[in-house]
Amino acid sequence: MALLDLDPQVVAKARELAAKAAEPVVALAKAHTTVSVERATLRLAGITGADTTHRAGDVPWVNRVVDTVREHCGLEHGVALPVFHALREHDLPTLTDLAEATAAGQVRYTLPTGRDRDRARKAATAAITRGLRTVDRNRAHRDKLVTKLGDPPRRPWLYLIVATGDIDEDVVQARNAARAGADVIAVIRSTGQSLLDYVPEGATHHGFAGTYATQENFRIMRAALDEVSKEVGRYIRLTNYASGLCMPEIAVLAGLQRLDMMLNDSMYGILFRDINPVRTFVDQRFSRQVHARAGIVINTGEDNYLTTADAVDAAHTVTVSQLLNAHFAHEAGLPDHLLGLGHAFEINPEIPESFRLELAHALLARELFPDAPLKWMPPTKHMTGDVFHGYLLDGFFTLAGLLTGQSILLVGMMTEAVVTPFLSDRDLALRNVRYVLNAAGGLREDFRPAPDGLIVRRAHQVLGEAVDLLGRIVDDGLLDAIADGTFGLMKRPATGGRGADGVIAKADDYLNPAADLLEAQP
Amino acid sequence: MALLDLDPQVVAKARELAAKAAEPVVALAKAHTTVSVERATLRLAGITGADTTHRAGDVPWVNRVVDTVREHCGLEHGVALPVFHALREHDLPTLTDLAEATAAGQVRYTLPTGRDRDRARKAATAAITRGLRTVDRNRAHRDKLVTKLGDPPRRPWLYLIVATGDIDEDVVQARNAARAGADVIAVIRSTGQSLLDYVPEGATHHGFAGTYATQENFRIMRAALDEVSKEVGRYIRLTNYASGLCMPEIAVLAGLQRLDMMLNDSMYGILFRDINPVRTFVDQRFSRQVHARAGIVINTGEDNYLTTADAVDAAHTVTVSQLLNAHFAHEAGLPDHLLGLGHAFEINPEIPESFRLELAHALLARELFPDAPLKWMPPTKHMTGDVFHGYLLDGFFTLAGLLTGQSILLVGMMTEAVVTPFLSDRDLALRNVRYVLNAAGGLREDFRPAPDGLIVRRAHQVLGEAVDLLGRIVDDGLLDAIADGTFGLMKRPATGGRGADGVIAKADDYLNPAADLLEAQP
Amino acid sequence: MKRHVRPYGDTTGDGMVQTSFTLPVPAGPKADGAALQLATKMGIDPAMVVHSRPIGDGFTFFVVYGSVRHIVDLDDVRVVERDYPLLPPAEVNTALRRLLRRKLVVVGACIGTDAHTVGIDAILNIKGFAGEKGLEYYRELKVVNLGAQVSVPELVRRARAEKADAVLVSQVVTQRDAHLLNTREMSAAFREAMGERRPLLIAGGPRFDPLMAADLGVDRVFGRSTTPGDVASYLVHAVRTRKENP
Amino acid sequence: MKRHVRPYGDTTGDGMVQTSFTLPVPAGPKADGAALQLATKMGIDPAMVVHSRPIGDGFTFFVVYGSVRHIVDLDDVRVVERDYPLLPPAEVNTALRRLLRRKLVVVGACIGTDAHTVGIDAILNIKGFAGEKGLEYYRELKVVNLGAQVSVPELVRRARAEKADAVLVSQVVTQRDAHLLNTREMSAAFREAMGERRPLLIAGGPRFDPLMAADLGVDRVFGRSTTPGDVASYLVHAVRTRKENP
Ligand code: B12
Ligand code: B12
Ligand SMILES: Cc1ncc(COP(=O)(O)O)c(C=O)c1O
Ligand SMILES: Cc1ncc(COP(=O)(O)O)c(C=O)c1O
Repeated sequence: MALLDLDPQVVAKARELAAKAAEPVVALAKAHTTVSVERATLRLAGITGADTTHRAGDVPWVNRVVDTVREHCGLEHGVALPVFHALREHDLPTLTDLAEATAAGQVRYTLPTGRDRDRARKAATAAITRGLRTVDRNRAHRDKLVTKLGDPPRRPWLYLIVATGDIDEDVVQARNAARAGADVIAVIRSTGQSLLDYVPEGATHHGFAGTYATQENFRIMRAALDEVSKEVGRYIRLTNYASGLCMPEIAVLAGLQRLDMMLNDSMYGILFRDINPVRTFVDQRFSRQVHARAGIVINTGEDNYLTTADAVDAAHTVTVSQLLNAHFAHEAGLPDHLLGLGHAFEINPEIPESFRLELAHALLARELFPDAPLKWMPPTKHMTGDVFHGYLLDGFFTLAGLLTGQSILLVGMMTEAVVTPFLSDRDLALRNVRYVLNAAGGLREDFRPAPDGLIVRRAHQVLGEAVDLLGRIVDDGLLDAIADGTFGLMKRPATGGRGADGVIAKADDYLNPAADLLEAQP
Repeated sequence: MALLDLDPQVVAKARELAAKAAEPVVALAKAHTTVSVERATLRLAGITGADTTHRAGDVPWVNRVVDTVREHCGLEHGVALPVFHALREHDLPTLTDLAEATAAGQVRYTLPTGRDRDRARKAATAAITRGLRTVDRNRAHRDKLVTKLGDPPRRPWLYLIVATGDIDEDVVQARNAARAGADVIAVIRSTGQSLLDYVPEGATHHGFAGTYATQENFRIMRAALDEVSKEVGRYIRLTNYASGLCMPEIAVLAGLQRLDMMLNDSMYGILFRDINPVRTFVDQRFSRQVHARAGIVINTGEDNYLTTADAVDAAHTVTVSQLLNAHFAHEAGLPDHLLGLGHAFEINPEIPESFRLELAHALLARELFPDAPLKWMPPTKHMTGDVFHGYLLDGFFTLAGLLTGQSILLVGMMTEAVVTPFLSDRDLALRNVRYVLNAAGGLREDFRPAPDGLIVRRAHQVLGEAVDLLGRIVDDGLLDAIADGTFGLMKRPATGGRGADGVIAKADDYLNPAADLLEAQP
Repeated sequence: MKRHVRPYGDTTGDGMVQTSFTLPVPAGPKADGAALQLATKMGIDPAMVVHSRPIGDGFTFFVVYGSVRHIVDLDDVRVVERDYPLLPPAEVNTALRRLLRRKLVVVGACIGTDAHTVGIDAILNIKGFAGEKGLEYYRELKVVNLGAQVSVPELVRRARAEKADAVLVSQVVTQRDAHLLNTREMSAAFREAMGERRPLLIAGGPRFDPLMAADLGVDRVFGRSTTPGDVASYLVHAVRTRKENP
Repeated sequence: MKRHVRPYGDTTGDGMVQTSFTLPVPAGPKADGAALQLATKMGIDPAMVVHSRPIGDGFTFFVVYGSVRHIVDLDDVRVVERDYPLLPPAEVNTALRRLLRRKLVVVGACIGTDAHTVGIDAILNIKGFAGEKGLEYYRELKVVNLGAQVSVPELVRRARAEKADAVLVSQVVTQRDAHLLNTREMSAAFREAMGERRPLLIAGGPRFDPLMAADLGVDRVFGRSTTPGDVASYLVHAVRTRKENP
């Protein structure tokens, strides 16, 4: 039931402008590849493991191979042809053998032509198809488990973070959280990972404020959650981050290990990790295609803007970003029901009527994206060491989520301003959420924003400002808007940022069977 | 704006039945006096102080005199005539001198007749009129201070408890509470006081879980609050308890020391202190007449029922009691705007939709008594040692109060289940309330219980059950209903309870100028 | 289970605790330092003062997080173990009949100025607590519930008159140690009045530490969340012990 | 103000504190006893375990209230006193010009993998913090803000290139003592690279203890709620001190 009486023409206009603003960036994304897209391709083709003999520590085989290919024949044609050509040429049984040989300096990569090219393409396509089949099987398996064990009994789903830095402790915390009512477990990554241009290997125990995202950690946690899912009688979803310099690869690993949701925002890496904008948009598109294939819900990161910009002043930038994220996602093949667009309860609680302003913003998102599983993020910026007050604020956050029909609730922690959550914080937080959902579950039926009241007026105002801003972005270009500090006050010029040297303009004969298969997906 | 669509006929019926049920009890109250009513009369006439030489500890002079009068000539004629007759006979300058002489065994009280009677009556009336004038002056002074300093800027007013047992520590806590936002300070009494058949004297420092109500403690606290009122720029109200065996005297002391609100319930003493029902109803009527004269807001105690009975099952008993309390109050001369009828947020928070049920109950009270300054009491019974969760519950309690337009909010304490409040509990609690009132102040405009929704249905149901119960009470008699455990599950037969021997049937020539003057008040 | 444990924040052995308190000092760096000193004395090291807020001019409220040095030695934990079996009502009745050949008389009260009867009623009234019926439900128990605010002399008088085998007192108010003072006064009065022939004395209430029985001069102390069954089973055990070691 | 103080619940000297923690033991009387033991070791005596709640099978969460024995000796409180005057921007500028006859160069960064720039931006950016303009606003300061996730070698390189007089680093993430490790690594690198001629080193972040400066090898540490004015005034003071005792 629509409560805000939004003008459908204004809404349509907003979507149109977003599409227009996104267009040049999509073109850019299609015209380039990146080292990580190429590595992701090889991961789909079956390369796993790392070179443990390297002096700088473990180097994943995919990095060794892609770096070498780049050196030998460039990446503008894609990595698939040189690699599968070399495999056949050297008559090696597996890609791992090829990688080892590469490390030993025994392989010289070249771009095959003629029949060699056809053969290499076929072999590559076959290998990658096998990889995608694993992804498909995981998706089907998830569907089966959901059918068997069931979805959470109610909306919003409760999303909890674990962040000990040690996968084994994470498992303890995740299991307990699930038993206490969590529906989704997110394993936060170690602070440094997003800037690594490789994906670490194996089970890890020494992250800072988070645990490394590795294929093995994914596997361990998914297995633990499968176990606890059975115990609690509902399918517990697992989340990680497809972001940073290895976004495409992590998306692939998520598909291979049956993760269920991924943090994946079109601009987060640019704004908050100072990653090169072009690199990000290219990696984004590929990773979203993988998510679409894997049936993984993406979570976008608009909440972050409100930690660096003011949640009232910048409310419309959230709306603009949601519209852009939604467009980029659709373009990459993600349907609405996989669009966990983000937004957050971050208004300064000292502001008069702050709670009602939150309701206005949250309701606006709800009514703009009625079919998307919106992800509602708790207060962080205005949390303080007063954990009692923080506990209260988190309760009102949940209430706002409930009144405005949010889909996924990231459960707030009273220790937000103090430490990464304790075991007990999570338990207390779930008790908090449960009280609110249980005690006021049906209150939505009694919530009718006054037609000309503060909430309705505010929502209209924010939408209006969003349309205006989108107009300006269409005129100036999205990359310029980002450079100007439009989002989260972070100024990121298109030519700056990390990982720019990992972007490669595609040659005309660029070939990537993974990209082709994903592009062709229904 | 009426949200519940209550049937005015049902409401009228409820009020009529309450009046009918109260009738025999009012008659009973009119036909009797009590030792405390007589002592209160003497306090109005000017007796203060205590016999400090008595071996059983200090005995207030009023007790010495009334006990002696009772011994000498009974109390059925009232204490005024024998006392003022003796004063003249013994040619003593003041009542205190008379009291001293009484203690020394030098006075023999008799009931004067003829001209002696007239003279005694006149003298008594003059003295008591002086006492009432002090009460009137205090009322006027309060009005002046309120005009000058102002009322709290918004509803609900915030009502805070101090309960250290030591009046000096209470002052520290009360001052800090006022600075932190409290509008009303209530000094809780020591656990034992309500069963004392005298009012202690002087400043006290050794109460248990509360501080003794004494005239001096009243004075100290009122003076401290006058000071802090100036500092904070609004008139801070002071509350105490006109209940227990000395209810009428405490009412008088409250009037003399400019207290602003008093806990004063028609049945609390019976139910929760096992005080004799007749004693209570007689003391009640007199004390309420005093409150009416003094412009003191009474606070009734329906919240207590929900600590011994279940808040859902017994919701209608709260409504019934409010209707009775309102009727008794009107009959004693209290206008609606002095009727702080009580109710509470005491539903088990584990019950589904508990918050919405609270809204239904609170809204029912609001719509039944639109002009009464309703007092909304926080959760206590279901508070536990989990102070974090308690802090959250208190926040939702405030929200319910705000959504349903309650007038006075007793601020809940997170340590409810642990200790009498710490200084910091009060500060945290006020921070809690302020957040809710500030952040969601206008949310009432968006709260529209669905016409056939849970809230409306529940309110109608409770009102219906209340009318049914009132019907049964009219049939069986209120005293029998009390004996049967109708209220708070406490069974209190009319002949049982403490203080019964302090009840005296009035003789035909009973005279009490205080009662007459109060009865005659506009 | 390991013998030695430490508090658990998010990693085994991290020792993390949260604490809050008010100091009577004006807010400021000195106050924060004072809070840190206190936390350190409590064994929290390193301690983080994560919140400090003035209360009026002379007080500051703090929230502190940090790791406590202390190690809990589980072998050293003293608890009042239930040294008797939990019996269903039927078995309580059978045992009592066999032991006494008459009903066991229980007198209950809230003593002193305490008027919190909900707790003792939960133990005594048929309605009971946590799904268990109260002692009135037991055929072989005679229950006399004196209610609230019963003075100690009155309690002794009634216990004598009823020939009580057991006296159950409840104490909920703890400010200024009211519960301890009242209970000690009560046990002393029974000792004085009856010496060795005094009834079993049982105290209960949410803030009692069951380890304090001897100190309070009573036979047993029950804390929060006690159920009627706990008490009934204890009564059987105590009567049996008294009989076996008169 | 008195020298010796205790926590204040509702009465002077009552010593009341609240604490909460989790122990890796299954819920039950034994767990409550363990909590009591820990509280006692913390000096809370008597302690009341007012809440205990199982978290999964192997953990129990507790809330404990009680009175701590410890006495805070205010004379013993060590704080980093502000040993320099707080100057308004104009005076900072005048003083710096007089002292240096050129702009003072400040290089700021979030080092290690920390990406929390809001805090250092609050100090450096014109926009400032708590109503005070940031260091960029000061005419006599040249501010180079390197942003987030700057590696230590990179920081040293840039500081050298910019001829930094002062290097300001921010550390917000504290898990596994990341902030301490990174800051020590940073100060060691500057010592190594420049010896005595290293720039002033200033660390800041919400969980730093200002007492740790020496231990971390930096000149000054700023904690939560620092304002730009605090830092600017300190810079004047430090430059003057360096000049006076070269
Ligand atoms: C209900 C209640 C009341 C009711 C009591 C009604 C009644 N007839 O009992 C009313 C409203 C009348 C009341 C009044 C007061 N109360 Co009151 N009240 C409470 C409240 C909300 C709940 C207590 C309760 O019923 N618990 C439920 C029962 C089942 O639990 P229980 O008592 O712990 O009992 C269990 C065990 O302890 C054990 N047990 C208890 N007794 C016994 C005895 C034996 C022999 C055995 C074996 C076991 C046993 O078994 C029970 C079942 O498991 C508490 C706060 C809270 N949430 O705890 C405050 C509280 C107890 N009250 C308090 C106070 C101060 C008062 C007042 C003095 C102040 C005032 N508010 O005016 C007055 C005066 C009372 C007086 N003279 O004693 C304080 C006590 C502070 C302290 N620690 O010293 C509390 C903690 C609130 C607070 N934080 O200020 N109160
Ligand atoms: C905003 C924020 C973010 C933003 C940062 C945006 C940005 N560009 O800065 C985003 C969303 C990107 C983010 C990400 C993460 N965050 Co973060 N974040 C916060 C948050 C909500 C607020 C921090 C803040 O801005 N405070 C406001 C500023 C003004 O205060 P301040 O930093 O204390 O600075 C003041 C003083 O300390 C001092 N100061 C600070 N630095 C310096 C330096 C100098 C030289 C001087 C003189 C003074 C000084 O002056 C400032 C003004 O007074 C806190 C929680 C909280 N409420 O505190 C978590 C928090 C800091 N984040 C945390 C974590 C773990 C992360 C992540 C690792 C995990 C995740 N959530 O994915 C990521 C990765 C970040 C990374 N690689 O470092 C944890 C750290 C836990 C710990 N103690 O170890 C916190 C505490 C949340 C939590 N409880 O888990 N975060
Ligand atoms: C959308 C999004 N992506 C990624 C991250 C995580 O950051 P990193 O990529 O540094 O692990 C976040 C953090 O909250 C986020 O919101
Ligand atoms: C209406 C009413 N009167 C009196 C009291 C106080 O009790 P006592 O009279 O024992 O001081 C209360 C306690 O909350 C109350 O609600």
